[in-house]
Amino acid sequence: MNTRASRLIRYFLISNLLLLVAFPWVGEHFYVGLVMNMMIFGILAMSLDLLIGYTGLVSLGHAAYYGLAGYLLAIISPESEAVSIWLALPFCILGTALAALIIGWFSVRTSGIYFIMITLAFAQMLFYYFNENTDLGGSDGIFIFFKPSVTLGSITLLDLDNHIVFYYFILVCMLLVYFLLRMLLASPFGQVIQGIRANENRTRALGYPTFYYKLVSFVIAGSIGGLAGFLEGMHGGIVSPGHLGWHESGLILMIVILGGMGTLYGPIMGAFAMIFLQDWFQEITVHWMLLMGVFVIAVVLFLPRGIAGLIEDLAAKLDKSVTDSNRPATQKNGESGDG
Amino acid sequence: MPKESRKGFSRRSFLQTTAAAVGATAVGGLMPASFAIGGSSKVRIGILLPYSGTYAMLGNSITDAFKLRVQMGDGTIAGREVEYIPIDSEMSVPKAPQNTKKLVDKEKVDFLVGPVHSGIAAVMAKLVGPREGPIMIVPNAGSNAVTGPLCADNIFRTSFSNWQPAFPGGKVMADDGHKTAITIAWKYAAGMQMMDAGKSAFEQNGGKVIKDIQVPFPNVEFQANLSEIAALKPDAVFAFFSGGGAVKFVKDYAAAGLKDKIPLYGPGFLTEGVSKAQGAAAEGIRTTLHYSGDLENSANQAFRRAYDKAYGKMPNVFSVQGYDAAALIINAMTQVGGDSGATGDLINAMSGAKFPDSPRGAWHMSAAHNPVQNIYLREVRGGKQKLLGIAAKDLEDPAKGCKMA
Amino acid sequence: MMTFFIQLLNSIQYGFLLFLVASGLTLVFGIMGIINLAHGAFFMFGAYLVYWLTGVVDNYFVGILLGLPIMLVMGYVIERLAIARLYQRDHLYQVLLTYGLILILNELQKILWGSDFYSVPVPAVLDGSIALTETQAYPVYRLFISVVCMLVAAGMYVVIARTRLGMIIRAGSVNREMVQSLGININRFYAIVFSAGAALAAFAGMIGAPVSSVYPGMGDQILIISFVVVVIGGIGSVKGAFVGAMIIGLADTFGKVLIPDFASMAVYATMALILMWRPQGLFGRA
Amino acid sequence: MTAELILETRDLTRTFGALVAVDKVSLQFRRGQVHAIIGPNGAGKTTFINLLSSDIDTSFGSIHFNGQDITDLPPDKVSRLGIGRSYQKTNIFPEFSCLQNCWLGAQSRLPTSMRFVRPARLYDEVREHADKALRDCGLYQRRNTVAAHMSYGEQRQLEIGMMLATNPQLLLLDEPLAGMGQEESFEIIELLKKLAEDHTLILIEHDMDAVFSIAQQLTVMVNGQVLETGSVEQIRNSKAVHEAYLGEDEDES
Repeated sequence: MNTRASRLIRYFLISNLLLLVAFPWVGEHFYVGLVMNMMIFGILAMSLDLLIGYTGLVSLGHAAYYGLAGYLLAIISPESEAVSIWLALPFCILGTALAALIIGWFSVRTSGIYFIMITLAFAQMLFYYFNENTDLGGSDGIFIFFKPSVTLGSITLLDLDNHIVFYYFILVCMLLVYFLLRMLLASPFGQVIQGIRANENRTRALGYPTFYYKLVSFVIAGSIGGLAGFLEGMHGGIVSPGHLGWHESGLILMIVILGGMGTLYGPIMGAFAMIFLQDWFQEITVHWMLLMGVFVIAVVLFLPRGIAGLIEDLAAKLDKSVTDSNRPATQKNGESGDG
Repeated sequence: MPKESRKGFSRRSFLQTTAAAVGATAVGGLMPASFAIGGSSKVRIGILLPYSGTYAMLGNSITDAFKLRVQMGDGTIAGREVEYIPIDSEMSVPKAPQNTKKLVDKEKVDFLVGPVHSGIAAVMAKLVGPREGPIMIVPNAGSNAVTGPLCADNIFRTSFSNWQPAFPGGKVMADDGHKTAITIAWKYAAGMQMMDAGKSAFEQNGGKVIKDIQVPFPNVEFQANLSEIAALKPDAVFAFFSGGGAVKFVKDYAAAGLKDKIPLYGPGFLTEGVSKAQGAAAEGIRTTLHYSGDLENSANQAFRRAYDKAYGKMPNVFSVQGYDAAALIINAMTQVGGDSGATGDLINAMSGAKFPDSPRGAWHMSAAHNPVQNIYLREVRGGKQKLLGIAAKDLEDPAKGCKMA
Repeated sequence: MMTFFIQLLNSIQYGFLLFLVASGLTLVFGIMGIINLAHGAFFMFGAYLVYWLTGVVDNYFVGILLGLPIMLVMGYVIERLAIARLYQRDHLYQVLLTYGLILILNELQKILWGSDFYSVPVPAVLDGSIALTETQAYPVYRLFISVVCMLVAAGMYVVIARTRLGMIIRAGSVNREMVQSLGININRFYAIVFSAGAALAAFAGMIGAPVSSVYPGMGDQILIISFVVVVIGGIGSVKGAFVGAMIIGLADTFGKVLIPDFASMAVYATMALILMWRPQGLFGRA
Repeated sequence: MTAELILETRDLTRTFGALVAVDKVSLQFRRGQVHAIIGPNGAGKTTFINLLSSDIDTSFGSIHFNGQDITDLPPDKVSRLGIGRSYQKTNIFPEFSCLQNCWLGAQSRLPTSMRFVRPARLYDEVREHADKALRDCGLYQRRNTVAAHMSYGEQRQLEIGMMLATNPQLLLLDEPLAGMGQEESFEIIELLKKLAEDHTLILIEHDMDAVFSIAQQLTVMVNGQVLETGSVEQIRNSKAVHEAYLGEDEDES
């Protein structure tokens, strides 16, 4: 892809971002809430994309970190007042990072479908742990009654109970995660994990202890998944074993593939598309699963690189037609990709 | 109140007094304070029930009977046409907040009917309870907490609390002369609450539970547990499973040769709506429930005829719960002249509601908004529920933890 | 002691049933490299088909005989229409596609048979039980299941070890080009394998229907546990699936009896331990 | 014969089940020399190289690099000690550009790549190394081309470039000429000659002309064992080698 096409994509993304910024002022209350869900899933999907699309590790247990963070938030939230976010957020993220470190330590030795299954196994163990732990609500789950407070001294910096403030809080988190991951991918560390995805043995032979790089990537992805779970805990106000079930892990995986793995922005779009369609198909017909199934299969067959691939193709086509009509010579290929 | 939901729900009292304001702020000024009023607009009924997966049968039974009850009147609710907005809950707690908000915030329903899953019930109650929202009618989820610590002005239940059908079952088992028993259920909220209730009644009446088997939910491979039962040889077994699990457990129990040696008891869900699938294996199982198909009151006869005519099959207890959910709404709406915006009056009407002629017999609403109802003793004979008598008359849930009770 | 023996019997019997479901899954993965999430849905379809057909023809065995060709055709058509387009692509797309298939098959089941629970009566000839202790009997039908599973296992062993088809299967799971160089139409071969896998899953559903019951969503649970079996055994290894099924049968049964508080985790903990020890499964190729 | 020892194997053995692929190989490699290993297919040459680079585990015996026992080190450690290798079957990052391929090699010489903030492209020392490797292997002009889009010969060059980017002392080259045309081979041979000026090379190669034109030392392996080892002249004149190997080889090719 040439630089002009990638610039087109950048414009497209920025205009989408502007729509997101404006949305709370024009959207219905319910849809503002729905978009919050989408953004949370966008964060979750990006974190999984770091594993699938950039490190080559397909995890089918990623919801474990999402749900675990929710449980940690429920545990640290006191009975009758809001917990400080300065306490809750590090607690939840470090907690999930620790879990990811332990699970990753055992998992990243395996690869391919064995990795898929061992991550699933650990997630299922967590699922059953919470499902049967009656102190934490058992199968019904446990409430998070108060959103953590964002205060400095006695000054309230952000009132997260305000629908709109919370919306922007999530949006900023999503953007931070996006740019954090972009930074990671551009760093020396990012080069190594992308090498692992392309050819792990060669990467090791070049002198990288790939185990540790995969493990660090796994922990980072788990921590960001934890951030998503933290936000969902605040947003939904409940965390249940269902949050860490394999259905949820499968959904995230679908979102990443649907959006286009290895693009970061694709999974965000995948999250928006998947959640929107789930909502919309349900309104159309009681047989909504049929529509969803047909849609998923159609994506696989006709959009091989997911939504991001479609966008790239469109941008390339648009660029070509513009170039063809305006300039006699087609632009020369520059450096590939969009840093 | 079993211990499992204590931490989750005990904060509720604080929530009610203090956080109502928080909830109201959260929705800002975006929510209208009252709902559509007038005889011309339709009454909007939001339904959040499972329509896919293992529990779809429950969702369909409830919804069908709800609609049937409306049709058995004049097809309206207090003169207003009815619009149904059903959402498939997928039995998913993670999706519950969004689904509830959709019905409340977007669809602006007048009444919220659901759910089956007690975790979803808790979410709905939390979202609906603390504010001037639609009135919520629970047509199944039996979690004791819904009309216990979570109880609220605008939350009503037309089904049962898990305690209700299970407690008399334990007594029946003791009255039948059994001294020792094993309880077995799935290890999830409903199963554990029912086993607790059955066990305490059995032991209050001189029995002894020698083992409490909890099967991982929703595992349906029971052989290992059946062998344990066979080895321990209790006088009786008290079991709770429902749906596919109930079919499989009852059949496995019979196939393992236990049926004729160790009688099986349980809350009525063990055989309700599934006895046809269980076939001969279910013969002779005694269960207690707030409904029996062969109740002879005329309301039940009429209901069963109409249901058969409309859907080509016989109703079950879930249908009755859906039927009464509609009856509760119609009754109250009629009293307030169809003004669905008159939330306070509607709540008053529902709180004092008495139903002398429900298919399940007479029942009325308790202070905690749970039915005070007969629990019947039934036995499966010839593939059908046979009513043996009333196991507990006008049984009221203890409603532990409810401020209104 | 007797109890231990009975629990062992339970484990093995459950293991046999798991093997029947998992064998089709491992075959399809080993030969075609397809991670088929719809395997559980095929299992469910088998159960519904035998319920329906037994009702129509009033004979369970005839019901199975009529149902299997339907599943073979269904598997064949799905492979030709959808799966066949994905062989060149990453495994993940197969995962996504078969996930879509689950949604469609679940919905089809709902449309065709509704959401009620059904059961299939145990055929009269097998409807008895053998007393093991004074309280417990063992149903003849469960023994019949074990015998059928053993026959299937033996049949698969013979086919794979002794026949030309088996040779192709063994070769194909190692080296695709080699199969082509043998002059075999690989496309047709894949279609046959996939439809055989679908039929095996459905057959397991059919055989199991009389002891379980037939209900929506019954495929979901079996899917995950079959994957556990396949992965423990080593993907693509039928022998591994057999051993894996027995291990899971034991872990599940004795987990429930010995550590009831952690029973649900026992199966997954077993799998995690085995994979830590042998990352490629017991009989998998590294 | 006086040059210092850089690598030594003692009774190095690797078995695959019943098959002994490398059987008690004890060899010495001296700094600055080109040491070629020849032998028929299946002689265990590639297995031997894989053992040296730690790509596979040793069954028995030991490997010493600059006096240090490296037998049980993982391949990444071996690489970081200064042993680079290329593969018989092209083993590159196909979806990366040439620069990115070499970049990964060069970056591996940073004390650690667990660096998360500063963009990799700002590491000038890495860029210099990568560029040098690209120049040395003759692909500087193609630096932004995606590897998968290049010809087979260029990919073989890149294979060597990636190895060079890691700045190794000792190069393990597994059939660098495999599958190449005459002209391409010539270029690679020139490249190897240039590399031999300041590196130690261990080379597996079937092309005898190439071997004789570059190597100073030769080892002949047959059935996993060392048949003969010595200077090129010694091997040329060895009767045993002629009978066992060189004669056959001429018939074959």
